[in-house]
Amino acid sequence: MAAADAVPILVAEGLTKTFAGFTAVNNVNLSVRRGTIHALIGPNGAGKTTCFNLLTKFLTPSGGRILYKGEDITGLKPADVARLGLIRSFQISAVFPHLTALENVRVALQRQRGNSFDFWRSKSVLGVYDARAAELLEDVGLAEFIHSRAVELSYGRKRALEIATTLALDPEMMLLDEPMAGMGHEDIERITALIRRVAANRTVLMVEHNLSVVAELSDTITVLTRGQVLAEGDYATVSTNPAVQQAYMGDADG
Amino acid sequence: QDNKTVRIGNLSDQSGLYADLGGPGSTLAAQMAIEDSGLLAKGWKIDVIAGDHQNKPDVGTNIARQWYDVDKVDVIVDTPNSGVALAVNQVTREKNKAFLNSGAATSDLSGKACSPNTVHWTYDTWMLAHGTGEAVVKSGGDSWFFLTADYAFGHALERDTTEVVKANKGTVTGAVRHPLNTADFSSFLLQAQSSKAKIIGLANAGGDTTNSIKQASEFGITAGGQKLAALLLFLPDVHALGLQVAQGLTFTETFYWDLNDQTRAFSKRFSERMKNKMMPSMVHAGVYSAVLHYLKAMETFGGNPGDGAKVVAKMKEMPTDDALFGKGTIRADGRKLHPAYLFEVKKPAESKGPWDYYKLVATIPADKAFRPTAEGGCPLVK
Amino acid sequence: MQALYGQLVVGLINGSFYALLSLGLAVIFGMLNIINFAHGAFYMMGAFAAYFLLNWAGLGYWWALVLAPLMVGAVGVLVERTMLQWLTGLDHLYGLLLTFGLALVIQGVFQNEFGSSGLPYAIPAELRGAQNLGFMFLPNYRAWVIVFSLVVCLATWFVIERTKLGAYLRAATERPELVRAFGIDVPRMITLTYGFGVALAALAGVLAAPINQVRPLMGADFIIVVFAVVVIGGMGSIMGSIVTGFALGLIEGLTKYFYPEASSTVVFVIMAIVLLVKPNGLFGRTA
Amino acid sequence: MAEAANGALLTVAGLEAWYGESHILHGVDFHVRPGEVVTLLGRNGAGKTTTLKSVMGMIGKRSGSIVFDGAETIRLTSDRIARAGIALCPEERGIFASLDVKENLTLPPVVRPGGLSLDQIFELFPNLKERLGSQGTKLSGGEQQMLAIGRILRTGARLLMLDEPTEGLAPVIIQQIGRTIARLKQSGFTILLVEQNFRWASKVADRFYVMEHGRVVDGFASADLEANKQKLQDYLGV
Amino acid sequence: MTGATHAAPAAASGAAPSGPLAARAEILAFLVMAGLLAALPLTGLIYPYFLMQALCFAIFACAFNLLIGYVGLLSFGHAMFLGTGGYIAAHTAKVWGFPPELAILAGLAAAGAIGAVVGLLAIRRQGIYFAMTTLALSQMVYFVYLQAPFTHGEDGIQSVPQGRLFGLFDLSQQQTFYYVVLAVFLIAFLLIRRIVNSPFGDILKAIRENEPRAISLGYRTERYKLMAFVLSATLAGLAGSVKALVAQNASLTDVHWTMSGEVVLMCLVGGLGTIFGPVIGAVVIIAMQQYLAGFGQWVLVIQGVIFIACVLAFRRGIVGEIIAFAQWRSAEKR
Ligand SMILES: Nc1ncnc2c1ncn2[C@@H]1O[C@H](COP(=O)(O)OP(=O)(O)OP(=O)(O)O)[C@@H](O)[C@H]1O
Ligand SMILES: Nc1ncnc2c1ncn2[C@@H]1O[C@H](COP(=O)(O)OP(=O)(O)OP(=O)(O)O)[C@@H](O)[C@H]1O
Ligand SMILES: [Mg+2]
Ligand SMILES: [Mg+2]
Repeated sequence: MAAADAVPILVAEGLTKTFAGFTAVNNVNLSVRRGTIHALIGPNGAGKTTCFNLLTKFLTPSGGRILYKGEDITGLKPADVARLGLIRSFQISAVFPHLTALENVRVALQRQRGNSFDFWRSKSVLGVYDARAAELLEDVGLAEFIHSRAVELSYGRKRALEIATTLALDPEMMLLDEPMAGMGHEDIERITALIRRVAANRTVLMVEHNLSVVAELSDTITVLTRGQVLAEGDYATVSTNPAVQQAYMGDADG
Repeated sequence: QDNKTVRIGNLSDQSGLYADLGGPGSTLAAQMAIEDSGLLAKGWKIDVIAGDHQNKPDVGTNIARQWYDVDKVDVIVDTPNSGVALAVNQVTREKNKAFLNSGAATSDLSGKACSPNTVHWTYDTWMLAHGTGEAVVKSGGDSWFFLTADYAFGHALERDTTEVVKANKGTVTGAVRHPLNTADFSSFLLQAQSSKAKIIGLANAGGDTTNSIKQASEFGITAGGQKLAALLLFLPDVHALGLQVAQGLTFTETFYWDLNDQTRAFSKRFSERMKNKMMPSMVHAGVYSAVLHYLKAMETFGGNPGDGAKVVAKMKEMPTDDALFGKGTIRADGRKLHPAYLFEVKKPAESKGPWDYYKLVATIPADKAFRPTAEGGCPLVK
Repeated sequence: MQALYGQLVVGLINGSFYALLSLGLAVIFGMLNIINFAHGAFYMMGAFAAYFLLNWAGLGYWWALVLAPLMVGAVGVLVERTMLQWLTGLDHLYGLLLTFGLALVIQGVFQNEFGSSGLPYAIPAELRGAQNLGFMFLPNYRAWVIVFSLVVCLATWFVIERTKLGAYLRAATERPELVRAFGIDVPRMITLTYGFGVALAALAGVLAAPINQVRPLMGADFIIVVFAVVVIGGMGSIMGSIVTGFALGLIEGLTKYFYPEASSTVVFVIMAIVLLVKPNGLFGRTA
Repeated sequence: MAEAANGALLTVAGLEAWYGESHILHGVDFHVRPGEVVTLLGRNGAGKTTTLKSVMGMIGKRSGSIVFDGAETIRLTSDRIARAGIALCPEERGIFASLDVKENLTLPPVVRPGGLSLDQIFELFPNLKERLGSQGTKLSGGEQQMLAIGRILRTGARLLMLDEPTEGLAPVIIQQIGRTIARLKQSGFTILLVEQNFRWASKVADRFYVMEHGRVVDGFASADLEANKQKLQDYLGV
Repeated sequence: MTGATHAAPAAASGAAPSGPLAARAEILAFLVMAGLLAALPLTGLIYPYFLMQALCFAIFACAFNLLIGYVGLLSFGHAMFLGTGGYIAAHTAKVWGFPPELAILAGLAAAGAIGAVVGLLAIRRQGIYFAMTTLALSQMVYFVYLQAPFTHGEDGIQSVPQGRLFGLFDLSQQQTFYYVVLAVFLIAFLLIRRIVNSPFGDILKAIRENEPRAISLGYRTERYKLMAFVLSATLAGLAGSVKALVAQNASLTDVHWTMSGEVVLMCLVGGLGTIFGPVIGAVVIIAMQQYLAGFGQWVLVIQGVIFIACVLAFRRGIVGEIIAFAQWRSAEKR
């Protein structure tokens, strides 16, 4: 679906992270093309989550640089990275538990108002966002849960809510860390379809262990082992690479 | 006048470091004064209530205000702690009630802060400085370092003593301020020690004084040749220290239970009614004598005029005379005048029994014991 | 110079108390995730226990050193069983609030009974007197306090960081239900730990009695400084609280020599600086 | 489904459980025979984890009957249950941050002989050996899962309960865990699994139970899997 | 991020009702409260000075509640703002001769400024550490005030003149002053309610619920927390300034850590994270201190017992329990 010659939106050059002598990410070069779904896979402890944290600046790299849309973001703070349109999800589901689904989404929509310290204004000014929030919730199949509090939602629905919240920011690029972890089959299918749909005009970088999901969604796959890039290419190329099979897939499709 | 009710408030430190020298004993002293005044028999209704100011001026002010506004208190007595006393002095004047202070030391009560509603009864910092300070300097202690309680009282005592030391050609090498109610004086004492002054002047009171004296001996300060001058020491303090530690200290007081037959008789009555059988301190004595005089003045009106300034003015007009302080007067600035005594603590061997602690060294006549009116700067006597 | 050494030694003595108290706090915090606000009150109870033992039972200082921590520790056990136990699973702040209330009650009761001024407690005969160190008189008793608390601190450190028991303690701190599901009686361990932490406070109280007198409020303000010590050290490690405790005592001593006016604030200033540079404290784990 | 439970190592009958006010299990019945591998299947929120925790005694309020090795355990606290020989590898892994990997691994006390030695565990999970001195929670997600499983293998508990042991693991490791389970079974361990990954589970389990809304609604042996395919589809949406 | 996973004791989870019905009940409650407070001194039943003190503490408690209830931060050092407001207002009124309105303004500005500095340091930590950090910093402020010459140490600043507000209202008239204090209280109360229900307030709630998520959405959460901290400090300063003029003194009591504990107690008794809770809690506690004053130090013991009882049994506080009861009733009906 993506044009092969699309420009890279996110580039990491020589990305390295060392924890007290242990190198978790070692000189990784990564280039994510605009408009594609890019998967990061690899055995446990390969450094995928660490890579994610580096790219979104939740961790500070020990070396290397990160370019987003040609701009060097290596020195930015996490909130500022997010403000550039690069939004991440978390491995554990991240919602605002005691807010309703609508309020959850609205918190994201409110970002459009800039850094709003207007504590003297009534919150009725936020009413303008309600319609858009409802629309987003409908998109992810949560229409009937609009006024439920997030804690009361099931796991799969929480993930959906999280995606709706992320989409509310209309991000150019989304980073998803194991979006299917711990989900039942039904939910997996629903979320896969959802990701496919929302990725239509954005870029997605995701970490996932569920190979069928990876196979179905991704345009490009980068395989990490021991902090380094082992292989890169589409699913067919990568899954037939003997080194990848040995290090990651084993002898079956899981 | 037909209103014959009077309510006395004993606003004191009821549980803190000054509780032994004022506190419940002062309530008893006031009660005894009421009984001895003979007014009850003449149909007067007089009672005493007690309050704990916890050595906090704001707490003291709040209690005083509420007593005056709500609880119909006519006169507040005792009130050790100069900070609290100055605050109550102010409220009393605003509400036009009466304030008979016995426990606080600051000489400002009859100086800068004097008020037509206040009498400062028992002693003050000027008296202490002149009584004790002068005696110490004259016996060769001519360089001083102060250990000062960091509030109105300590500051006033340090100030007044410094003047005395300088006037007698002594020097003051410095001072260290410690918070009220300190337990561990070691670092302050080390500072005092390194000043090399001959005399370490203790401008503090109650538990603070006894602690500094004890710890000074622990750190070998007295053994090292420096001497302590306890500028304010009360009978309960000596009792707490014990003669072994306290022997030889000289200090000034205006009352001692063993001065004469009358004081002995009063003290016996007093101690029998005290929970812990304590002998009265000079603060207790002051409360007794002040309340007695107040009631005498009240009696001349034939009833309670409900006007504090008026009663206090009457008190100043009448000469005072009671068993504890003898004959005396109250000056226009509110200063009660009576003699002061320079005492020395006996050696354990000299003591003939319980509470036999003091040797009289010198008597300072009433006209010499207190600051001359002109030097005080009281606006009332301009 | 003399005065400097003097102040340093006095600082070290204060440091001993900081270390003992922050150690107890760290042990309790580690296990119950509670900042034991009543720690100062238990410290005071330790001193009072010594006082009672002497005046009511005629048992002297050395007995008090053993019995007072046991007695107060037992009170701690009771408190844990009857109150703190019910807070497991709630936000940790409730523990802080409950022990705050507890501190008010304990201090209030003692204040009502004994007033707020001090009761004297004599230095034991064996430790009277002082050594002339040339630069200062070091009272024997204070030297004893330094040495003894150092020994207690190190022994505690050893047990917690170097033994299996310590590993259970640390693990149960994080996930008590799971450790229990491994076959360890966690509730009893928690109770005993609280008792132990409280006993450490009481021990400090006994040590302090001859220096500070026995006063209902002796722990009230002191404990806040210890909290600052804890924030600086970071609660991350037992060793951290010991080292920070002694070090801050010394720093206070230095300040008393060079700029006495700042001596009561210096700990807090250091805390502010540490928070700026290392928000998790000097020995704290990163979140 | 409540077939004869004679000679079972674990028999659960009429188990009900609550989280605070919410009633989660409404009478769960199943049993596990010695040396068997049994898997609980079910959608998210069906009550699988709650069932394991109830057996372990980690749920505050529960009723019914849980008989392990001939003894009723419903009134026991979890430490006593552990000592009776049941061990749980929890869903959220439960690695201790304040302990290093080695301490984590050796934390659970050995309750009876017959567990694996440390070397045997390292053979299963070489990653762990490499990172022995690290802080437990500094391991990657998958490494933590290995640590959590390895930890209970030492204790010698006869009944191992593994809650979604494959979650977040790379396919190679998942296969390895499959082999491990087979080996443990051979050495005489009894295993109760909770698993979403139904295809994988079908390779290791002897029998299945299906849970729905806090009840066991179906159960069958691995051999009858094909016959039950359609039913499973309805239960799980596979 | 362990702190974030346990929602702060705010227990706002169940407490804050929403919907038009609840909003109407809230407005009604506000009007009843305002009316009652306006009428009380006319009855002559209650000592007006006591009421003024209670209102000052109510402002203080509301300010504190803003932080714990809506940001999930338990400050254990709020006395420093109360005290700062008091000292600055007292000093400017007494020594510099400021009229009351300027003195109050100076007091709250100073408290806000200290709030900014302290906040910058304290918001780096959460949960218990935040509580301890604020506690320790407030103790530092306490020592500074103990030694700074202008505060007069233990003696405090006494005989603060009350002056004329805007040159019009003579504050030494107790009645006049009472209505001024009441007006200040009502304004502060409404302001806090507005803050909570503003877009800013919504973001604060989101941060309390899940801070890393708020960051990942692009919010610079530190700034929001700091802003909330400064607002709370400023309002606490307002309470202190007014109180100094009411009591005509400023003293160490207001900066001491026991005062920080007292405000926690007020909110806990009334109901953390409820809008009326702090007001009721403040009145209850101040009344208790007033009427139990005769019991001496037993007041402290009683307070401690209440603290323990609240934590063990009534974590929702008076207002929280009432709301919970109302919700339970309406659920029964359905
Ligand atoms: N804060 C840290 N300190 C020390 N080591 C760390 C830290 N975070 C991660 N590591 C180590 O870095 C390596 C990579 O970890 P990372 O979490 O990135 O793995 P991953 O690829 O996401 O694995 P998984 O698929 O299991 O989640 C692991 O070996 C881990 O132990
Ligand atoms: N601590 C808790 N408090 C209240 N309800 C809970 C709690 N934990 C789980 N629940 C509820 O109990 C029900 C069963 O949960 P359980 O964790 O047993 O499901 P599960 O079958 O293990 O699901 P999953 O596959 O998602 O792990 C769910 O509805 C869940 O929302
Ligand atoms: Mg990962
Ligand atoms: Mg589960």
